Amino acid sequence: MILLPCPYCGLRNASEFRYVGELSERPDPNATGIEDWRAFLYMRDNPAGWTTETWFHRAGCRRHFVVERHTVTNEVRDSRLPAAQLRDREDERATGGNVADDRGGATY
Amino acid sequence: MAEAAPVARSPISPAPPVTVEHGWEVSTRRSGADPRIMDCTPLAKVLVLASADGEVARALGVPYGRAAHDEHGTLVVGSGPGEWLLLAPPGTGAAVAGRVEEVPDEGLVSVFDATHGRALMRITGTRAADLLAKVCGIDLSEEVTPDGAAFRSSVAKLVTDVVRDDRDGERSYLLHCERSSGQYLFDTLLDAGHEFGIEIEGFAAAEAQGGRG
Amino acid sequence: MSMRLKPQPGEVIDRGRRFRFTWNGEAYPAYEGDTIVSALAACGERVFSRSFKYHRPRGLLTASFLDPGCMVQVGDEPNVRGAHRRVEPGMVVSPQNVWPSLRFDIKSANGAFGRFLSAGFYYKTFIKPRRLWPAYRSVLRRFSAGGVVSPDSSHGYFDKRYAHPDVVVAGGGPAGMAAAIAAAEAGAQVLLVEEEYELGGHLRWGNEAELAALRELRGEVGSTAGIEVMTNSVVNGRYDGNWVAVLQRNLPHVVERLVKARAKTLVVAPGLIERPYVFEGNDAPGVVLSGAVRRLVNLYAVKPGERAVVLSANESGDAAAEDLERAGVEVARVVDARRGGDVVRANGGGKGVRSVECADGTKIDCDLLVTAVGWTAPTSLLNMAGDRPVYDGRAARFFPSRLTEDVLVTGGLAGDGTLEELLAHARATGRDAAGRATRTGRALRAGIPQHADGQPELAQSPPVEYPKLPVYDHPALFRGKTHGIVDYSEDVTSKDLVAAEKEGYDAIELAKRYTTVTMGSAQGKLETVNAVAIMAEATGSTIEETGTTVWRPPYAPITLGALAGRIFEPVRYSPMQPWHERHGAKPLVAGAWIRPDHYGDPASEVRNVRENVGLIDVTPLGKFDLRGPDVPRLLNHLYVNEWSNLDVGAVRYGVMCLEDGVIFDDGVTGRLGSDRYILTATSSGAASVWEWIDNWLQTAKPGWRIHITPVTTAYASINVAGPKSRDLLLRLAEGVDLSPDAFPYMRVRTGRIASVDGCFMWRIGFTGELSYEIHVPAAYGLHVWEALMERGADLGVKPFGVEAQRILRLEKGHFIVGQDTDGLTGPYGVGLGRMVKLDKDDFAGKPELAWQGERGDYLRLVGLQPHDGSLVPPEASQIIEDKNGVVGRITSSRMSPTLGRSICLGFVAPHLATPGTTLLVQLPDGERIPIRVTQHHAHFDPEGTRQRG
Amino acid sequence: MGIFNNRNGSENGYRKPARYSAFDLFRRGLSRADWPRAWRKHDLRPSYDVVVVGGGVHGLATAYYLAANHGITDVAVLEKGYIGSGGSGRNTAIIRSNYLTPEGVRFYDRSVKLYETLSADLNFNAMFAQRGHLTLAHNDGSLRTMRWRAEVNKLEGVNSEVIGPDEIKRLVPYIDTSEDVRYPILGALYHPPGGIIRHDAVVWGYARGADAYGAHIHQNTEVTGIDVVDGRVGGVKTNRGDIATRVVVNCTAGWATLISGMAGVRMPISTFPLQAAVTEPVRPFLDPVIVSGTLHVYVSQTDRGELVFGASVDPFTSYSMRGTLEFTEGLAGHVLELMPSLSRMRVLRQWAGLCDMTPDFSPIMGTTPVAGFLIDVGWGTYGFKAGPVSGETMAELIATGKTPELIAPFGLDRFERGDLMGEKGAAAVGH
Ligand SMILES: Cc1cc2nc3c(=O)[nH]c(=O)nc-3n(C[C@H](O)[C@H](O)[C@H](O)COP(=O)(O)OP(=O)(O)OC[C@H]3O[C@@H](n4cnc5c(N)ncnc54)[C@H](O)[C@@H]3O)c2cc1C
Ligand SMILES: NC(=O)c1ccc[n+]([C@@H]2O[C@H](COP(=O)([O-])OP(=O)(O)OC[C@H]3O[C@@H](n4cnc5c(N)ncnc54)[C@H](O)[C@@H]3O)[C@@H](O)[C@H]2O)c1
Ligand SMILES: Cc1cc2nc3c(=O)[nH]c(=O)nc-3n(C[C@H](O)[C@H](O)[C@H](O)COP(=O)(O)O)c2cc1C
Ligand SMILES: [Zn+2]
Repeated sequence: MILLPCPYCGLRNASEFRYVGELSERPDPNATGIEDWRAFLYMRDNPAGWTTETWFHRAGCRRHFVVERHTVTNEVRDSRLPAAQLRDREDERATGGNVADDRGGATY
Repeated sequence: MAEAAPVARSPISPAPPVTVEHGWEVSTRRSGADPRIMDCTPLAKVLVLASADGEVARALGVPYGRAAHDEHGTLVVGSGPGEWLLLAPPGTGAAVAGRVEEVPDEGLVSVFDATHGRALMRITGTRAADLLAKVCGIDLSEEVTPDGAAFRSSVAKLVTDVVRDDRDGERSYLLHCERSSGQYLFDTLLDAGHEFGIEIEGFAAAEAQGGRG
Repeated sequence: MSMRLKPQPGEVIDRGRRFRFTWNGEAYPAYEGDTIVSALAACGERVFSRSFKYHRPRGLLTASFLDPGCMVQVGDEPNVRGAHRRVEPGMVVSPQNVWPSLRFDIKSANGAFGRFLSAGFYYKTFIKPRRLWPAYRSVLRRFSAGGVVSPDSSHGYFDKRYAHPDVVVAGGGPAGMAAAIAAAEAGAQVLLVEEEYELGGHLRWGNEAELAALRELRGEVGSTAGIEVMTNSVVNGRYDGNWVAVLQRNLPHVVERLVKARAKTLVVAPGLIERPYVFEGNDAPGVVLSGAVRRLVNLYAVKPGERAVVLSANESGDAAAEDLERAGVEVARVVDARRGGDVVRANGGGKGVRSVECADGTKIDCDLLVTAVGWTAPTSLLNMAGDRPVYDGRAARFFPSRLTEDVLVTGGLAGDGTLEELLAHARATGRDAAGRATRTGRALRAGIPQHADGQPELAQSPPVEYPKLPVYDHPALFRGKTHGIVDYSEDVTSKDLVAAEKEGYDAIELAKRYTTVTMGSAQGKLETVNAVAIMAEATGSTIEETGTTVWRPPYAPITLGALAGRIFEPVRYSPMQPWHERHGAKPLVAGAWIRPDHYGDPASEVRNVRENVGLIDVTPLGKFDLRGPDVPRLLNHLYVNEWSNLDVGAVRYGVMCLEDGVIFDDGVTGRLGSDRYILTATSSGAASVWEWIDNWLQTAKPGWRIHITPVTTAYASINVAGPKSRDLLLRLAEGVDLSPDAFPYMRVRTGRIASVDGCFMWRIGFTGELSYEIHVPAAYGLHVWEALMERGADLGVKPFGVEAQRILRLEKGHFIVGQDTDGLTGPYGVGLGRMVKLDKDDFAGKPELAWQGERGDYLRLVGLQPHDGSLVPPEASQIIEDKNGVVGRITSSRMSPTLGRSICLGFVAPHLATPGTTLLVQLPDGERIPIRVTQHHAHFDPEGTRQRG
Repeated sequence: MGIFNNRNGSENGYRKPARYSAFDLFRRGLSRADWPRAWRKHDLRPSYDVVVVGGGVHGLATAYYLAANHGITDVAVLEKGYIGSGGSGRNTAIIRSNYLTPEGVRFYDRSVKLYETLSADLNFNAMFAQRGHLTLAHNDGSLRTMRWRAEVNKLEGVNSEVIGPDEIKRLVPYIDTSEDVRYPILGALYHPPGGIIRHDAVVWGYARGADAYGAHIHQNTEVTGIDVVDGRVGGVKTNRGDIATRVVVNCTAGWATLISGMAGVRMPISTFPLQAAVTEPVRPFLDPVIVSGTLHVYVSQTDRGELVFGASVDPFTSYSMRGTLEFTEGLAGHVLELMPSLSRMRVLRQWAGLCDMTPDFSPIMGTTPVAGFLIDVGWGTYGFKAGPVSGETMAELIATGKTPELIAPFGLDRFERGDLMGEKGAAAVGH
């Protein structure tokens, strides 16, 4: 079972989390035609390689966070808070230490 | 409207013999077994939500992942980012909540008495960690979860707050979960402890021995 | 005939403990420590099963867990490894796959037809006539192999636990033991796992020096702190994240236990597996591998035969020959494969080998043919870790190629060498494993908040120096000059493989699937390399080019019981559950909740609510406490309707959609104070609603100042419903003015009920009656419920369950999300289009809802009433137009006790939704009955006068 | 006859393959004569009329029906590994037509009909065993869905009915139908024509059939690019060279997004691993296929005596086929809840395949905005059973240029139009 690096709790078993999905920006519902809205709803990049996605630590801190994962090897790197939160806090770090900013990612 | 004084009940049916103390129906069973399990649901459980770096956080003094007893004897648990669980003697919930509410904090602060919404139990003994390792995937070693460590994880597929809170040098864990599954968790721990000879110890019995819950 | 030898130096049997067990209906003696098969072999038995396809008699081959011919039935347990499982007093053991008996098996006639039962036999026959195929099939099925499970076998107590060792060592041979000792000495917590009943690996059947080394290693393992030893246990798989599955088999309290170890490093030291040789007659009883001889003689003191031929290409064969001589077996000839010697075929009938023909033309009478032609590297754990082992032609086996940071290899898998060289390599591996584990452990702890204070010093420990482990040359021997069995469990011959190649199944994976080679119980541990070599020969390519089939978990077959362990399925109960049980409630499993379905008679429960007053336990209703100044913004975002103007004390109904405009949940939300709200969700939707809110607040609107806390079970929730509900509450409520003007419909109040403080109640009506949903601190739930029952006795108060509530709400025409909606239903379809406030700036699903509103061709939820009120069409009955066109369906349907006739809700196509339209419903028996679209969803009190009363 | 000429008709036309029958088997057994190759090896041609990407059941069936029904034989099937190495070789081989929507039922029913005569049509015994298929209901919600399916099935002429616990127990004596278990069984949808098949044989049978008509099956041939010029397909690039063609059919299931991406077509697809496992054989005791949506498990016993298990897809997207321990753990727990007496049966092997999941649990078939680039994807956890009908309809689409009615509801544009299929209720568990 892979481990996911929760920015709050550290590495935890993947079974504690819910996969939310590929990271995608929600379009402005008032400025978006229905076709583009549906592209947002249904279309996926679904790459075989690195992807950026949101996870939810359901059985732990109940926080959403963003990681990069390689969909073939399931390696994980670059765990961080959702962009909206980071923007909101103007680059304030969530916790010390464990929000990886290098590309090395978790070794374990 | 002279009603009988209401009796509070834990979701975990008490092992006989039973008495009522502090308005709660509790077991008076005694046991010195290693390990032993106790239903501590009558303890006051106060939940605090506040900014992780505000005044309330400073006043409570423990970060997420740690637990410590404050000067009032309340066990303050950093149960989540910006989230605390305060455990105190039965009936003291309002007082505990009041103390937190007095702290001036610029951010949004919410204080709940969650006594009724949660179940709380404790397993104690040298084999407590072995027992817990059967139902919980977190590393229970001294290096990773020493005394005073707190975490939330899945215990027997149930989201549970676990606090390592040793008693008189003896390994002990508090387990705190949503009330309706309290009986499930208690039964599961009993089953897991069976091979070690686990016994139930009543809440009242602990009181009598001076150790609170 | 006893084949038991005098005591051997390394024997594992306890001659002081002798007992009997049953084999094939007869009693046999055994010593403690014997395996089932060693005990039988000691009594001269040679045939333990019949083969899968040809029903050929099979005996010992490897004398280990893998032994394909030694699968037996023990009591109600099928497929027991008879050459591994220790025999116990009174054990009842029987052969499998025999009919009518082990000695005379009718299906062995298949053997004679072997040449017609060639590769792909089934695909080429029984094609026509098609109608006979089921009959053929049922005959073929009788030929399936394996033991028997009975419908009433007991489940047994299986268990699991987690472990977080620094180092897991797979394999307790000399290499594994030395690695474990070195790792533990370097400070690591080590889990040392050995598949056999004792540590020692091949040293156990070794000479005096090897036995001495064994004693020393065992002693060191015992005296080194930090090593947990598991024997008769197996490392069963290595999964992503070094998640290592270990099956423990010999425990006192449980049948088996699965240990799930998050290994910081895994040391793989499984040694080597001896490979069978392919030639004609290689599966006859009496053809055995050298390892089997060594085990039989040295561990179990069993004489494997009387007169032997040994085909040896290595030390193991030579040592087996020595063992045989020592055991008094006449070694008629040692055929040295290193000098070009070879055997061509083994002759003999069902009872076993009678003679062997050698390549030089000689024919030797014997009852035992021992082969020692080489090794298979059990690389499967490495493959699971992403390694692609490479074939080394000189050593004629595979070696690891690229290992990850967290997996190390030592022992026979890494190379050859003397015992000393091997132990030195293993010790270095152990030290390296410990060092890597320390680094991983530090990195791991650094991520955990309570450890985040001090930055971990990731000191660069110097790289461990590995002593060189030589690799010895070994002749590449796979198949001799004749054809024979490649896969013993599947009865696949080398001829089958060659035929498969000719037919185009020329890739090893295709040949595997066409012939089933490597698909049996040993999963290729015995057969893969031979199969690959034969395919390579057939295609004219090399073993490297041919590749192997994929190794997959589990390393050894594992019981369903061990995989399941204790079954954890959390259940949830309300505080009133003891009362429900005492009062005969029929339980209803509703997700995790166990709820009262009814207390005997739902119809009378309905009538009592309509006439008097009823109580229902609605604790599972999802409840969330929302606080903070931005709650109205959140509500506006979640629900399709308008929430900016909810007054303190007011309650409103809302519908939530996901971004695709499909209804996701519904419920009421009330405002208890200036910035305190309670939001309710359906019991089944509560968890998702909570996550949905968290998602919005954390990923899209982190600036909103809101705290959400689940209070579902902080409150016991009781709906007090019926015309007399106010009278009842008046007797128990304090601090609340219950008069209709002071506490009207759709309002919330806080107060004290039955002397319990901190209650709140709202006037809403799912049942359509005057009703109060009261929420009391959960520990007092039972107290309040009992008080209501007691004080309301003269009012006729009675409990009602979920079924009565379903009927009541259907009479009232309220829909249930998930029952009266489906994965495509939006608010317009259920008649709530007017609620959708498209002029709100933003809310979930807005673009889809705007589009839905314009489109109009969605199905409509309507009230439906069968013309014949005595007929209750089952829910999900289809509404039909013309011949077979589906134009709608019934979503809810009941007999109404209040109205005395059937009532329904259902979906119909838009052109049929006009009230008064008559439609046809098809009943399960095919009959079609007329049904009328009603004016309202509500069949009873559509104006809502009762609930507003 | 459609848009293509049978260019290579003369040299490559129908080659009668060696006949398979008991008699021929006997004859060759006596004479020890070898059987010929079931399909031949070829060099890659510089151009083909039609290039099918993916050598699974969908790709091979498409090639077969193009030739057999429409005489289009200048066809290449490109497979990056060996044929059947994708989902077609990894699936639990369950075949049924008891879907929820009338469109779905009609479509899958056609496939079941084709499967019923497949062995004879292909002269290759795929051992279709119509032992019946039971979908268990553990709560009244799923019982209602079962009834819904039964009613729609009956209207479409498909044999399905809801049965109660007693009848279930009669069909499967090993199942625990007592009421005091965690997930009591309230009833089941019983679908007698459902069953299992020898999945590899279907793949090989189609390959042999397509080969006989002259189609080229290229294994170890990976498509690495697709040429699109002015919105129309011009050819494909492979690791063995380029091919000019005007028609490319994407039949790559789990990899479908990647292939479509090469043509610039975006897809509403996420790839999830789906795992399966098999036990050691025991004597036959289980006839029908059992599925429980609530417990996320399905199980059948093969003619060899093994139990074959599947569950729902892994909880997150991935192209990994390594498999997980969580899968076998969960599976075993659920199987034992249904049949507690099997606790001592042993799991022999577990594996994984990739599933191309769509938002509405229905396939995506037909044309795309790129002319000549066709898709037959979105097969999720249920596409094996659809192989024959998909091949038949895709071949018809290619040959006639018109989308057959059976697959009209499954077009890619339904997502843009907001016209999703309502199959979720019936297909949410893989099988
Ligand atoms: C464990 C499991 C159980 C299942 N159970 C069932 C079941 O019981 N019933 C059922 O109906 N369905 C089931 N399914 C689903 C079913 O297997 C698939 O939907 C079906 O096999 C898809 O067939 P296909 O021919 O479209 O794709 P596949 O068989 O997957 O074939 C696609 C092929 O494309 C090849 N390919 C990919 N990329 C390239 C490239 N770039 N170049 C060349 N070739 C390429 C792949 O190698 C692969 O062979 C199951 C699936 C799995 C994984
Ligand atoms: N294997 C032999 O019969 C044999 C005979 C002569 C010499 N040798 C030499 O001895 C050396 C091998 O020593 P070694 O210590 O590497 O091997 P070993 O064969 O002595 O011991 C390996 C042990 O690992 C156990 N094992 C294998 N897979 C396991 C798993 N997944 N889980 C738990 N246990 C597992 C086996 O039961 C065995 O006891 C090699 O150099 C070899 O050439 C071996
Ligand atoms: C229906 C079915 C039955 C199977 N039965 C067996 C079996 O009896 N023994 C076996 O080793 N593998 C069996 N397999 C699994 C295959 O060996 C193999 O794991 C699977 O086709 C995936 O391929 P891979 O493991 O090479 O990646 C079976 C697969 C399927 C789909
Ligand atoms: Zn977390």
